[in-house]
Amino acid sequence: MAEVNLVEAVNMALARAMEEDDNVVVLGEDVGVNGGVFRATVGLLDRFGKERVMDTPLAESLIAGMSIGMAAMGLKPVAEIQFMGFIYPCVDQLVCHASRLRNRTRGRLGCPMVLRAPFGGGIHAPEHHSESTEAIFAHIPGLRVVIPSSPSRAYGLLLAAIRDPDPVIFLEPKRIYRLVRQEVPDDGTALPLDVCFTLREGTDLTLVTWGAMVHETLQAADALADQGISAEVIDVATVKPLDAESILISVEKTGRCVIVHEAARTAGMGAEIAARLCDEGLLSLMAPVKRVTGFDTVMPLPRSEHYYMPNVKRILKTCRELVDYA
Amino acid sequence: MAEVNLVEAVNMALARAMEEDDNVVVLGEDVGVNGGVFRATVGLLDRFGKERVMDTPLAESLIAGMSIGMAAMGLKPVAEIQFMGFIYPCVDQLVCHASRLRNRTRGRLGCPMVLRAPFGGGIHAPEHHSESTEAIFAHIPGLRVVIPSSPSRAYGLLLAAIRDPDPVIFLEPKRIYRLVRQEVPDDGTALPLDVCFTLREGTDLTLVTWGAMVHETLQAADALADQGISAEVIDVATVKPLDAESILISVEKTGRCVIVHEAARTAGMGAEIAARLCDEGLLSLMAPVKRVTGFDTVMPLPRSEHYYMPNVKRILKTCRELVDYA
Amino acid sequence: MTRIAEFAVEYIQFLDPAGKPTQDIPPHLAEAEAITPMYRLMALTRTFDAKAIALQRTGQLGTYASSLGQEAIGAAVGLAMRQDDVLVPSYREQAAQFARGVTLEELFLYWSGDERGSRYSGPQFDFPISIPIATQSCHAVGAAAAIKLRGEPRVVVEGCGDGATSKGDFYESLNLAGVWHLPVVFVVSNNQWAISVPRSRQSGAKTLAQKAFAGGFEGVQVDGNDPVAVRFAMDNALERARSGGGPTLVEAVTYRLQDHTTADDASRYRDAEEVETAKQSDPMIRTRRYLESLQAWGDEDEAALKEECGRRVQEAVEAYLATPPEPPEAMFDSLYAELPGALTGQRAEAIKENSDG
Amino acid sequence: MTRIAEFAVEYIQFLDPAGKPTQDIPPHLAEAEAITPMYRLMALTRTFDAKAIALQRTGQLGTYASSLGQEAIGAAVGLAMRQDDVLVPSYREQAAQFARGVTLEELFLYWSGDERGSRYSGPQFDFPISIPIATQSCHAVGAAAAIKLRGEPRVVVEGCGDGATSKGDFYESLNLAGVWHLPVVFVVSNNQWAISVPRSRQSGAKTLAQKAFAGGFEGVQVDGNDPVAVRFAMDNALERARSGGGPTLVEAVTYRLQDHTTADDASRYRDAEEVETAKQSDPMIRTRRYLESLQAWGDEDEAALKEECGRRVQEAVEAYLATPPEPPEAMFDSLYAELPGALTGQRAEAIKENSDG
Ligand SMILES: Cc1ncc(C[n+]2csc(CCOP(=O)(O)OP(=O)(O)O)c2C)c(N)n1
Ligand SMILES: Cc1ncc(C[n+]2csc(CCOP(=O)(O)OP(=O)(O)O)c2C)c(N)n1
Ligand SMILES: [Mg+2]
Ligand SMILES: [Mg+2]
Repeated sequence: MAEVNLVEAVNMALARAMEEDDNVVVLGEDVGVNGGVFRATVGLLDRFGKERVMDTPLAESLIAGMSIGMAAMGLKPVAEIQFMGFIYPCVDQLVCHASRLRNRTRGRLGCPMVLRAPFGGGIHAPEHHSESTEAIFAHIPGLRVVIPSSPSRAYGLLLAAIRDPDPVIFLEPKRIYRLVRQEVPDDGTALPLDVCFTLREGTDLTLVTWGAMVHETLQAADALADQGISAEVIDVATVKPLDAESILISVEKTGRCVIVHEAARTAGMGAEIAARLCDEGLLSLMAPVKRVTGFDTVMPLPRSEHYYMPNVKRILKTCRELVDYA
Repeated sequence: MAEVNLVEAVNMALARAMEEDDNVVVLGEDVGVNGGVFRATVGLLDRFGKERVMDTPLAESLIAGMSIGMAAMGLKPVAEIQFMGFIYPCVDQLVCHASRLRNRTRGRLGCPMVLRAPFGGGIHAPEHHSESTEAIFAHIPGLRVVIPSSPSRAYGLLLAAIRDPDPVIFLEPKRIYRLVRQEVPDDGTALPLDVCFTLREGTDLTLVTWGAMVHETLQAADALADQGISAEVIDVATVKPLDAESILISVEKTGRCVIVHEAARTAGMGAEIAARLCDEGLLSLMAPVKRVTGFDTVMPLPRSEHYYMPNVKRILKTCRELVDYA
Repeated sequence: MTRIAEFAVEYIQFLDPAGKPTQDIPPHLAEAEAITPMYRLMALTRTFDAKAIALQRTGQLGTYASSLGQEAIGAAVGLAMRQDDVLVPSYREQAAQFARGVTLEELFLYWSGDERGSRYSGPQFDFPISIPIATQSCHAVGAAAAIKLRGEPRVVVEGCGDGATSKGDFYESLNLAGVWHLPVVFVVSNNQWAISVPRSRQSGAKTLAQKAFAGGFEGVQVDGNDPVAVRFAMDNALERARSGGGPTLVEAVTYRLQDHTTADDASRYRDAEEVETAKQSDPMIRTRRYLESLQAWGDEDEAALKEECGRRVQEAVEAYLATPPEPPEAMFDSLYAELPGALTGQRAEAIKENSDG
Repeated sequence: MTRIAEFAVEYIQFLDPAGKPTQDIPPHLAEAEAITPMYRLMALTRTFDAKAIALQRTGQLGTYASSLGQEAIGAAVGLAMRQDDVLVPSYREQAAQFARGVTLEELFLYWSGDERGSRYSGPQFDFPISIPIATQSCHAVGAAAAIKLRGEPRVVVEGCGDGATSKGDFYESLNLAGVWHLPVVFVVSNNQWAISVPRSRQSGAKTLAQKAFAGGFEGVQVDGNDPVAVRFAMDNALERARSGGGPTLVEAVTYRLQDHTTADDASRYRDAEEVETAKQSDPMIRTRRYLESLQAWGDEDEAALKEECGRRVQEAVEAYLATPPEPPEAMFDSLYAELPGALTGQRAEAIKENSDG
């Protein structure tokens, strides 16, 4: 079994899904002969032909909207938006149609589509190539928003997303596309959507995160362990619908929670998690719920983006604050 | 001094702003001879001419994008999006440009535009005419999001929004467009952006809300008073940037907080407010922070929309829960 | 300077406002058998329309968008399509929807604000009414791409208004249809108004048909109040699409005789005179006159048709009014194929909060 | 059927790839005085370009989009404009930006990922580079509307690529420009590729110039590697716009000789042969040959120009490399005209978190 990195795992899941279901098609800008600007769709054109691997014109609203049309007709389109910074023209089709088609027709028509987009900063890319706005999509009823943080979760979650009968926004943390390699059996096993993954058990503090920040968070947990602090690390993975239950149970045990995300703080997903804790978990809280996040600023261009990104140092500092909290 | 309702106050502010600054222009679908589908722009065409009151083609991305172009050239466009349900094609231009132009050019070009849109449910309108997705915009750094809840605040806040040198999303709660009349002096006095308004002082509980829900919330506060419970009512008004300070101070006093909004619960602005309380205000909390909101469902069509809308009964029930909290 | 590309827009009309042929009608469209079904459908739609407005005025229906004066387009389009073709409609295509098998009761339910009105018992793959202007164009080309991928002899027909032609989605879809050679027909009901914005302020293009050139295919303009012209253009366009010839744009020129919707008051922005003039071009008049000229229609037929339409509409109204609203949990039950665990609590909350207890 | 509208696209070329006139050049464009400034600007741009790629390869610049082979368009467009006209550029219009007075150092800063690279010391109302494809079209028509409102004799020039013509924003802007008769020129640099998608898969339209017909105005196609043709078309279009004649779309046919950006590897998707063929049409070659044929350019001029370009670029590189990065709080300081109170805490936090202490 070969070891694969995250983007290769995405590719593997796409190939698997296309292999097992003729209705699965891939579309987007440069997904064909170029294999995607990050190579996520590489090889698919040769293997499945240009009928099923479609380079579209440069038009994101169209990509979302035509996927809806395809999905309603029984295909399972997996569309790529080249970078999350170019996903905004899709918002209209996603809010007004993808998320509503089943409900609007009381189940007559479904919308089994996946919209994939690489997201997140830290790779010194041009403007608009470093966005993290998952919270916008998490606010929209009827959508699922899924974010893998490792090769195996990328494989299992993407398969689940493609098989799911409803629309899924699948956001891929491109900073860690090639960070680690893992043995991922290509056996078609999907992972459950709608549940968090506990990556590390702990008793003193719960760290909640997703996407690329999982890595900094795990590093922070290691460093905390060296200081004798036992941190539980939860990868939310599916930010919509949110499995608040798992987080509540963890914080019931630890009494402390730090949420880490790259996105801007205000009205980010961290707020929702904190709000759930502040409602259903208040009595277990031994310290304030803190968020280590991007600032409420435009993500700076590459020369200054490191000022914006949450890092291990910031996570650790916040954890210490909570542990030291009266 | 005439008494005006909320939509008339909007109209008054528009006329005032156009009167005092030649750079102010109004544009949108049906804003000219028709005076807007809700009559917010009525009379402006006659008074200021078709150069400054422009019916655009039916194209929302264009309306946002051309406003940016106008604003960069020194005009102060006030664009109307006919209903918030049709604002999504603007998201791209707002996220990628309006919110960034000043920052991107390090102050060389500004973007003094206002995008107005009626929003919210409860008026038995067709699909997409009852949306409340302020949280999406509140997540975007560089924007302001302002929501009036009375004729006088509509007048004062809209004037402030138009005079503001940065982009403002101005959301008008159409359910209360004609609910009450108030004496509003047309004296050009703006209200401050970025601060909450305390509409009612109280000691037992803080009710935080905005838009049309201010009215149900005030009714709930009345009913609570009858029960001997003193509720403070805060109208957030500017949901971005959020004046969390005022809310924190209030909850420090009351120890209890209920947030009321029409929008879907998950990742709504209520979450952000709860998160701030759970971080900076934890020690003052004598009970969980509760949200009375729309459900995480698509807003139902008119026959069932009342199932979705928060109402006085739900607010009261939640308030009682908190007051009775151990 | 070298001329490297040339384009032209043709205009098609067979029946003038008085129902007199302006040119030879192709035999298969000239006969009463071809015309009568369209006429009957137009009459049914008009009856439905009048009833819908009456219901709205008396608080028994929600906001309603009348298709008065535009019925020829829907009738011709709907009847030109095959059953397994796919209609992707806007909100003003009642006649086409009826032709497709959407029931009167379903459309009453829809306009009352009830999701069940879009759970068509008839055409299973027809799209529900799209309210956000032109967004449905993208669905149409997506559906057409699915059909093409599967090699099926089906065609997608998208309907929209003149205002819709200003939207990016409309154009992005034209462009895709052109470059992918998709089996789709775009039918633009140019009724001269987008609420209060007249056609002349909507686009500087002389015709809306020429928008097709931007997508690299043919556009044609027809008299949209002449069902024969619409049917002729549709037959051609559908045949072309079905046989792999790619997309066509059909601009059907008509006039919105009513307010934009029951929430609108068109007298604010347009002259009564213009409306009166437009009434002379009413598609029902010319169609009846033509049928009469064929000796294929008379007062008795008309009376019987009136009676039948009235009865069908009345039955549908009764069935609609007798349909109890859905329970509160309905807003959860079709949101996802299966309700996510995260929402079970809210579903219970909704039931509880909306119970009388 | 009646023909109700006709359209045609013309193609303009004055210099063939060898620099030989293919038709009479209008006198004011035929002379060396008209050509030399364009040639010099093209050379400067090409020198900048080569340096930018070298810097990127050695980790001293961020991702960079080369304009190799497309310099004639920018040079002709930029020099045709008046100072108080407004340029609304995409990311591949270096020559036009230089012509406008954007400095080499600013563009190096920009491509290094530094916001100060868009705080142009020169053209105060020119728009910064737009990365999201075609979004800038809307800004262009908005700016043009502002100019028209004020009755100023200024013109807005929007630049974009062939891929951009597929986007809704592009079309919505064309449509507005047409119906409002705006003083704007849309310049489409059709370099045959949108990353890996060839022009033929981008649109079924035979020319991109004909997209203008959807907006109701003229489109013209020019040889984009012929600076005289581009200049001629631009002079006409600018004059038309300035004198109230409304918009024009200029499709400039060229070829992207380099990878899409330094992050791309074009050999994955296009034949080396195609690129080699395209090199024969290099705009620099034909311009130089033509100047030589006028006896207006020789080896010495060329050597002096090379030296000058090299020196200017080197000076700019040094100034750029000597520019220290901004402090962390810069991300707050131009976000709003005045920092909202709600953000003062975060600003302090950012300074603290990014300090060494
Ligand atoms: C995207 C969008 N913007 C605005 C509206 C509000 N609106 C509803 S109908 C309409 C005019 C549509 O005109 P047209 O396309 O000509 O269709 P018609 O109503 O004339 O049939 C507008 C602006 C909408 N439904 N969708
Ligand atoms: C809206 C949007 N979608 C996708 C991208 C990613 N992208 C950058 S350049 C490009 C191709 C642009 O092609 P074209 O318009 O022909 O311009 P060129 O690069 O050839 O000059 C794409 C897809 C983007 N920048 N913006
Ligand atoms: Mg219309
Ligand atoms: Mg290109």
